[in-house]
Amino acid sequence: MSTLEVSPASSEAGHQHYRVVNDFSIQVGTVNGSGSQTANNVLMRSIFQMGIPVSGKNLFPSNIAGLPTWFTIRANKNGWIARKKEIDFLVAMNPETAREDVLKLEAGAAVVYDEPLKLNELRQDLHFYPVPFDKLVVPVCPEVKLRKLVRNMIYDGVVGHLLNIDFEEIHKALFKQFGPKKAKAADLNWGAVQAGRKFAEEQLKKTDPFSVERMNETAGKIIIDGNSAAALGCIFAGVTVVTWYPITPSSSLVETMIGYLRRLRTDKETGKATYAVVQAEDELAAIGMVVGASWAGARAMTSTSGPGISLMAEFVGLGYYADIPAVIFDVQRVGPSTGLPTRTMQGDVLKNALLSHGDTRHPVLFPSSPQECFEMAADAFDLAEGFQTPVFVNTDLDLGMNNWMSDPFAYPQREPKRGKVLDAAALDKVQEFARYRDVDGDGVAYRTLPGTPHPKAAYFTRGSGHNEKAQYTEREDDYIKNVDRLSRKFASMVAVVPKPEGEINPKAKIGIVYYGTSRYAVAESRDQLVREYGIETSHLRLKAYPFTPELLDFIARHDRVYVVEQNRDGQLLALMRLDYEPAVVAKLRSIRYYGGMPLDARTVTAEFAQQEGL
Amino acid sequence: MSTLEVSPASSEAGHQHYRVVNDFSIQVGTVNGSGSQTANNVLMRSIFQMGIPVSGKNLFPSNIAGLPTWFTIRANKNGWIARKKEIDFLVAMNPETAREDVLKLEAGAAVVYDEPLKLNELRQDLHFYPVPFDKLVVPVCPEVKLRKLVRNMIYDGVVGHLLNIDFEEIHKALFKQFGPKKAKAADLNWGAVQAGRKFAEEQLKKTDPFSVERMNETAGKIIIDGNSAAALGCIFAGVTVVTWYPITPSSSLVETMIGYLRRLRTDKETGKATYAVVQAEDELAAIGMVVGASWAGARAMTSTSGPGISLMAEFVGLGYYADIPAVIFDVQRVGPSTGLPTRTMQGDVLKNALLSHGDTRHPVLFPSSPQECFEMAADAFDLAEGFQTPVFVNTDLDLGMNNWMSDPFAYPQREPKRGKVLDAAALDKVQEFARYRDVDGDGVAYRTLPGTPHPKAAYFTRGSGHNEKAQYTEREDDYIKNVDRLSRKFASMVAVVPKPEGEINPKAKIGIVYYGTSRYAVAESRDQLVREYGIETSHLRLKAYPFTPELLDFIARHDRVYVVEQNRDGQLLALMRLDYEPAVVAKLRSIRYYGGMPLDARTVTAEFAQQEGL
Amino acid sequence: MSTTITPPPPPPAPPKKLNRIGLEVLPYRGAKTTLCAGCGHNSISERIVEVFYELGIEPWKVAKMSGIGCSSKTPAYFLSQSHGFNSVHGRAPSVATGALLANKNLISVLVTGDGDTASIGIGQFMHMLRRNVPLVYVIENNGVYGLTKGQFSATADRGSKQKSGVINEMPPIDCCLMGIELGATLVARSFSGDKKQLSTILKTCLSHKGLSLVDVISPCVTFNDHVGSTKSYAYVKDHEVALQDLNYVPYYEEISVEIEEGETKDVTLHDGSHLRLKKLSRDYDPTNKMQAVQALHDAEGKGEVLTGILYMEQGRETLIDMLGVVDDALGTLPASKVKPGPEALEAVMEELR
Amino acid sequence: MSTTITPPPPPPAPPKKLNRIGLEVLPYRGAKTTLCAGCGHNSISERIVEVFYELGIEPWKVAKMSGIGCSSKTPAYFLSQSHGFNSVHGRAPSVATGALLANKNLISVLVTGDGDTASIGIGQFMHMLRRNVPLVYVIENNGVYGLTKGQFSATADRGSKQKSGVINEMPPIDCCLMGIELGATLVARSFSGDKKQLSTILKTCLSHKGLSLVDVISPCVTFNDHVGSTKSYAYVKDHEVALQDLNYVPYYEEISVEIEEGETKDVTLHDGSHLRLKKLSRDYDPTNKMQAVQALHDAEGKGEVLTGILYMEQGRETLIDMLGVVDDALGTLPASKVKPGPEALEAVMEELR
Ligand SMILES: Cc1ncc(C[n+]2csc(CCOP(=O)(O)OP(=O)(O)O)c2C)c(N)n1
Ligand SMILES: Cc1ncc(C[n+]2csc(CCOP(=O)(O)OP(=O)(O)O)c2C)c(N)n1
Ligand code: SF4
Ligand code: SF4
Ligand SMILES: [Mg+2]
Ligand SMILES: [Mg+2]
Repeated sequence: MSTLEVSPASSEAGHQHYRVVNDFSIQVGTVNGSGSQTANNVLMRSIFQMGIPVSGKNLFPSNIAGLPTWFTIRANKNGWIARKKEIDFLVAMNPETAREDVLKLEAGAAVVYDEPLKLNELRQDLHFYPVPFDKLVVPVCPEVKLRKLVRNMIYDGVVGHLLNIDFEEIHKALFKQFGPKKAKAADLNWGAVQAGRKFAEEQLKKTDPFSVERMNETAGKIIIDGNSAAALGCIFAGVTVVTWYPITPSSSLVETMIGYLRRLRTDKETGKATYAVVQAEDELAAIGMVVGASWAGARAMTSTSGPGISLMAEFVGLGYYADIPAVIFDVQRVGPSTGLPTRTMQGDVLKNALLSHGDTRHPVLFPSSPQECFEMAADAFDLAEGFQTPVFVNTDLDLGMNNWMSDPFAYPQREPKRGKVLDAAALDKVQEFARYRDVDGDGVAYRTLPGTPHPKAAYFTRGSGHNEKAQYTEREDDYIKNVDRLSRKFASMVAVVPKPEGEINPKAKIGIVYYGTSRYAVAESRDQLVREYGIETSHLRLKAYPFTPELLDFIARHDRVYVVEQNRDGQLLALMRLDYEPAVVAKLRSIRYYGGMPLDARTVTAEFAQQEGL
Repeated sequence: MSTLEVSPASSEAGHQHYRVVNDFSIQVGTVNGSGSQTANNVLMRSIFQMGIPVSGKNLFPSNIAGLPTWFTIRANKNGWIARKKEIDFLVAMNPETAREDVLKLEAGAAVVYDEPLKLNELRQDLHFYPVPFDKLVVPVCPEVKLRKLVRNMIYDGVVGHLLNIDFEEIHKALFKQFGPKKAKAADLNWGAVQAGRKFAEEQLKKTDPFSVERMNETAGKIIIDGNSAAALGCIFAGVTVVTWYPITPSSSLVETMIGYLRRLRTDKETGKATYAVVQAEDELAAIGMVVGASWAGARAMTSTSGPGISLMAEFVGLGYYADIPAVIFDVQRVGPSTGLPTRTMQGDVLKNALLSHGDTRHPVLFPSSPQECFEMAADAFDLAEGFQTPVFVNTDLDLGMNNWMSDPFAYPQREPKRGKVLDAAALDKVQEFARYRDVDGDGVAYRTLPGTPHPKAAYFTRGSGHNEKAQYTEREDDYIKNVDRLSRKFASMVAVVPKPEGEINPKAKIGIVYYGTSRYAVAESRDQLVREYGIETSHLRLKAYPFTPELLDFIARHDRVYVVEQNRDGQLLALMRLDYEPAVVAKLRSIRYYGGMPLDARTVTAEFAQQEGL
Repeated sequence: MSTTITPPPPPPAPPKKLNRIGLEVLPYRGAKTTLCAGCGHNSISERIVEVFYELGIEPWKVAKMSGIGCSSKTPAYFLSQSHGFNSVHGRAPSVATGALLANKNLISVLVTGDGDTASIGIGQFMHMLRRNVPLVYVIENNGVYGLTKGQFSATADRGSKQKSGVINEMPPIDCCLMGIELGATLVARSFSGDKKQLSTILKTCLSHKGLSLVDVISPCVTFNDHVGSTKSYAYVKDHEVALQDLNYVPYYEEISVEIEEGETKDVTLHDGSHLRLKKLSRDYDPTNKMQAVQALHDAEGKGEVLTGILYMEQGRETLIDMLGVVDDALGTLPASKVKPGPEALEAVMEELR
Repeated sequence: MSTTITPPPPPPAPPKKLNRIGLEVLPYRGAKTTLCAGCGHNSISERIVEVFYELGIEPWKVAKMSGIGCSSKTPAYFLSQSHGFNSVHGRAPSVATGALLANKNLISVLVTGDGDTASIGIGQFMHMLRRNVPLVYVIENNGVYGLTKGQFSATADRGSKQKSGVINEMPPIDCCLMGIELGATLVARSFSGDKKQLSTILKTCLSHKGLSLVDVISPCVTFNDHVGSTKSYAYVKDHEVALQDLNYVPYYEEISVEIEEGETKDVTLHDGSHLRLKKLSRDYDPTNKMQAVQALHDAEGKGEVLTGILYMEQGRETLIDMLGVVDDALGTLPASKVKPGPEALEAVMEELR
């Protein structure tokens, strides 16, 4: 079902009955490794530069080259940038998928396609635009080897013309994409764009309704992926030790960070690095290094995804039980096991909160945007050091690897909170230093760092039983006292973790709770619910586990609350079930999607409607 | 508070005012590695041989030699064999702990002690029996080096006399303990027993009330630890591949099994082994081998404890997602991290049920006795092969490493259920073999084993996305279909897992739910509740997760239900919270103990009373 | 508009070539590769298809094992009638060991990458070597993590350059050296581009009893085939030094050619097949462990890629031998063999009374 | 009944011995050992106390790291004024690496067992070696898992007998060989019973820059000190062959004794201290990698326990060098050093517009 604010598409396509401005989705189906990424980014960026809210999602296979890949762009004047399930404008470059892609379209959609594919023979109710890419590429790209890559840029010209994109913006976007060092490549590609444009101008008759018009909704904004944002966040939070083991979709977080670190964190006086990055041999070593570095005082982090999380379990338990900070970015992908490495999911929420054997509980942050990836890096470090415990930042593939428009990041004024660390001077003042004594009643004890020049500084860290003075013990009372302190510590975090954001609509009986990248689909779905069913809803976007009182309050104010998440088992809801009274839980309903694509509004709306009996 | 069915102890000890027969606890405090284990086992066994219900619990340090260790024996005519919190009869051999041990006793207790420790100076309200062990050992043991070991046997003589144990039984128990091959050592030790007896007869005046009298409650029974029982269970269930990595308290499970395998599973015709045991380099390899072996058709198992569980996470996720059987015994100890390796806990219940990243769920069995360790080994294999998934058997240190009296194990008549395996003949009959097709609607698909001589047999196993035909896929619909099948499969297990045992008392408004080794304390606590508070309770002992309808029914029939468990976070209750409707959960209360000692009835009763406001 | 064309009758099919057990090559092939065109791994898959076909090994006897990586995907691209197991990253050795414990009669081929084996998997690799697990272990060694886009693996040579220009500073782990030191009983190195040598080595491995390790330099065209890389096609072609000229004669074929004294050595393999090693530039005795170690050291110093049979030791007990298991697969022994009788249980119970 | 006795006045305390930084030995000691009496590990702890005391190293500069096992417990039994970290089984290398990343100025001593290092931990061990992480890595090698009651570890020799009579059939992993092959820059073997050699080696390690590995045969009296074991006191005493007579002269002492030409070699260590190696029975050049490898191979063949400095390489870059970090500990750099200014963020934002 379509959400266009216009009259429904005529069943006989072929004539432009009406116009749909700044409200459509584009999907480009190509072959992985064919360089289409550049063409797609240029397309997205040029729409962005025209001031129109836009998002781009790369739906790629777990493969380096040769398998089908899709790129979806959504442009929407209202700012709905969740993935749109229905494709309005298809660019079909890949013979392997073109037929299925075309057959899945709704009536009235437009199709730009590689002429030899003869897709027009498949259906009568679409707007077809055949383009002879192979012919067009020859004059613009004399070098045969490069043609495979340059070929894709032609569709930018075709689509640009058909959608009425300002070619100035395409030019700007293209040259930005290539950067000053690759000006020659940019020129070559610009030639391809122009060839596409020229062909479209001369040979294609616009029959579909879609087009863009300049708006002013993106001025000053940036385009960035969540992994890069998280990388910058770590750097501005003062990270000093970074360890990693490559894994999709988390690798680019550290890879981008390395680039920025070189530039931003080389000591001006000495030319030396104020950071250390180590590619570990696996995730056990990556987290082990983080634990060791944090113990010795560094702001240390690692980044991984599902399989890495499983391998980090033992060390995370040590961190919990021995009060050692650690920051772990989990760029979630579809599990279990290897799962679908290039698909998105919120599949590790419950798992991270409970990771490792024995009684453990860990805080988890849920960024929903690049901006929050940036900000929550600092939150995570402050939390980890403030509470001396491992902290997870659960982002996901959709957020981490896709390009998002964003407000520019505000410079973090807050200074890093390094937690309760006693240096030599402080030790002079205390009568006794007992590493695990709960002096302040918040469960957080004071620590010292190795290398502190003071005879009182030393203590012994172990994952086995320890008493307040960090001495070995197997005593029942010591054990209970210590793990009760850890429970208390977890409870203390409630006051400090990022608070949820949302809105209580006094007219609403129903609330929607969600987190992370479900944000975009939920926002749009709430709008659909109002417009299509006249149902107003309140909403609350969680940013952290443990839950804060706002959530309880939110639930209290509504008859029922839907918890929207992207996993099979309702993992966040599970945490609510664990932590809340049955009377509270009784109000909770679950909306889950677990197909691995970025969540779309229609799915949420449909599930909501069904459960509400609408 | 004491539970003796006699008049309370006089405050001035020293005279035998009353008799307490077959109802007391003995604690022997010695030094680890001093060979006291033999003396303790002989003591326990001789009481057992007198027909009196008895239990013995070894409270040992995580150390090989030199640290304090305790052994507690409980003899109880009513069959209450949970650990008793209060010690009635102390044997204080260890100078390091003797004072604290004596100070903790309740008035009226008896103390046999090493004379030079002068423990009698500490208190007036106990019955003291000084014994000059060092002097007594010299004549019985000319070899100086052996004296440290033989010395302990003397207390068996002293205690035997004081408690009126039949020395015939001590003799029998001692020679049984040493076995025919160590008859000389047995003789030496028997000399020590007699020296102790002689000394006690001649020098000690019995003033305490405790003694044994022959009963007939143990005839035909055996004494065995849970790990050995599990080992036998695996053997009689037809285990063929066993892998392990040493870890307390699980090592003895496989070590005992190796001994029994040699004896019971050497092929008569060829003299060759019908099993393979491999000591792996770590737990990742141990579970990896189990996964590989199970995939290739073996009944394969491994045994571990907390830290090993964390390391097995990744492979367990693979087993879940790729439908591969595996049996994992988790002999639980105190976590998190290294925790208290020689203390007991039910700390991995929730963790095992959810192990690994992504959406996963695993069945867990909860044996409560050696007999169930034996029986549930077969259940676990049948479940693992029947449902092609990893299965946990959560036993614990108390059950696994302590000696328990037990009915002899009945020979398992049931044949191993090897699950849905298609051999070459079966393949001839099927039209198409699709590895992950849910032919029967129970979520369990048919599999073939490598090495099956049939062109249709082969399929490809992977932890990445796969469709019904086991082909690689990243499709949304394939993924959802497959993981929905896995959910269905988990639900199908409900019909098959061992059902809970218990009793619904029509007079009871309150129910008690528990599992594993909490069994003994709960039984006794229920008796205390009746006798001390007049409160009748129903009870239900769970044997498995996923929960079966009996549990829901049990909860429905009561106003409130206490869930008793040995961990901090109420891990079984957490699973109930996850799986049950809020109205059901609203009835649940939690009684938790997490000090690492075997659970005692007093703790349960006191917590129950407090929560009930009694 | 659609036109109907009557197709011409198909030409008569050429007679299909069958191998010695009467199978076409088709069941030895696998699914279509999804690796990059030109990837060294694809050539190795082709060799595997060829070797199993030529030797006439029943596909159903084979278990194809792997970890995670581009290389580890390849078992899907050969021997479609053999069971395959693409397990988890770096842990294929344990899975393969388990499979062989369950069924010692399987012919197991484990295909892995340099990241899979030398980085995350080095622990399992080393312990598998110690156990002399009887399988053929093929490392498709490109010095990088292909599937995660080209980071250095632990076999990257010191000084080798990444596409981005970054230079590797860590010393490489030489998997062949590890194999020799830790207990592999056949150790070879080859190059994905050397069809004949690789096929011969693979056949030799299949005739060997024990763990055979083949480290195949297999260039990653997408991430590690540039100038400055020591795992590029060009670099390996320039720096390869073959130790021997190898010829394999399967046990079921008669040995026809006489061997030249002094120049060629004939080794009878476990299954009765023969391997003939013809000396090339230097004297080399592959049964001499120290010489093998020395040769690898020297080659590393000189930047040479030494290929051929580096080491072989015949007759050593495999893990399966040490375990002394019955002849039939443990996994499918009947209950009568694996479930002791009631009297056995009763005897144990009696002892515990 | 209790009697009150007036104690005699205590005798005047003897003047306490102080080391060169004015500390008594007490802060170099640790908690009372809980290991078995006679355990080799206790002797090693004593050597560590002695060496740090004698060299006058500030205890607060030291980080004591370990895994899990009897051996890994020992950091609690020495240097009570140093931070200690008893981490998880087999993974101390990563934890120690992390600690040094955070504070490169720490003097790190990692104590581990043979099970901890060669079984579960072999992966981390090997990668730590490759990185040349600057620390002193002490393996307390008893061939068994002491703490879990005597199972064979991966360093157990082939043919060595367990207490229960079981014979080990797997080839051992020689950690020194691994060290030499994989990049440790100082590799030594010693024996817990050889006070002088072990002390000298430990001092040498502390003067070395880079990873120094000391494999100390350290008998487990409880589980592996019987006849038939190749890691018993008796066996090692009988089979030890020392490569050199070692003498260490710290940088702050003047070298007094002249060295005899030909017989003794003087090596200047990184911190200016000197190591003097006096040739014993055989010629041995510890800077020759191949010779070291060969010597270990030969010794294994002969059942000898070769002790002394097996290999050393000076001047190679450590992990810390390669990272090019600032001089101060990264972990405690002030915010001004680690938080770029607003203009830096703005510049990045501008690029992304
Ligand atoms: C536990 C875990 N960590 C990380 C990954 C991500 N990953 C997939 S393949 C791979 C590296 C593969 O490199 P290699 O074995 O050399 O194979 P190649 O692709 O080069 O053939 C990595 C790190 C993973 N799948 N699992
Ligand atoms: C993950 C994990 N597995 C198993 C254990 C149990 N465990 C404790 S110490 C140890 C072996 C120690 O052997 P070694 O390192 O040789 O030290 P030793 O006691 O001989 O000095 C094992 C297996 C553990 N603590 N953690
Ligand atoms: S990325 Fe490299 S290793 Fe992977 S398929 Fe492509 S060429 Fe081969
Ligand atoms: S068990 Fe062995 S290694 Fe452990 S403390 Fe005792 S003697 Fe030492
Ligand atoms: Mg590779
Ligand atoms: Mg050891």
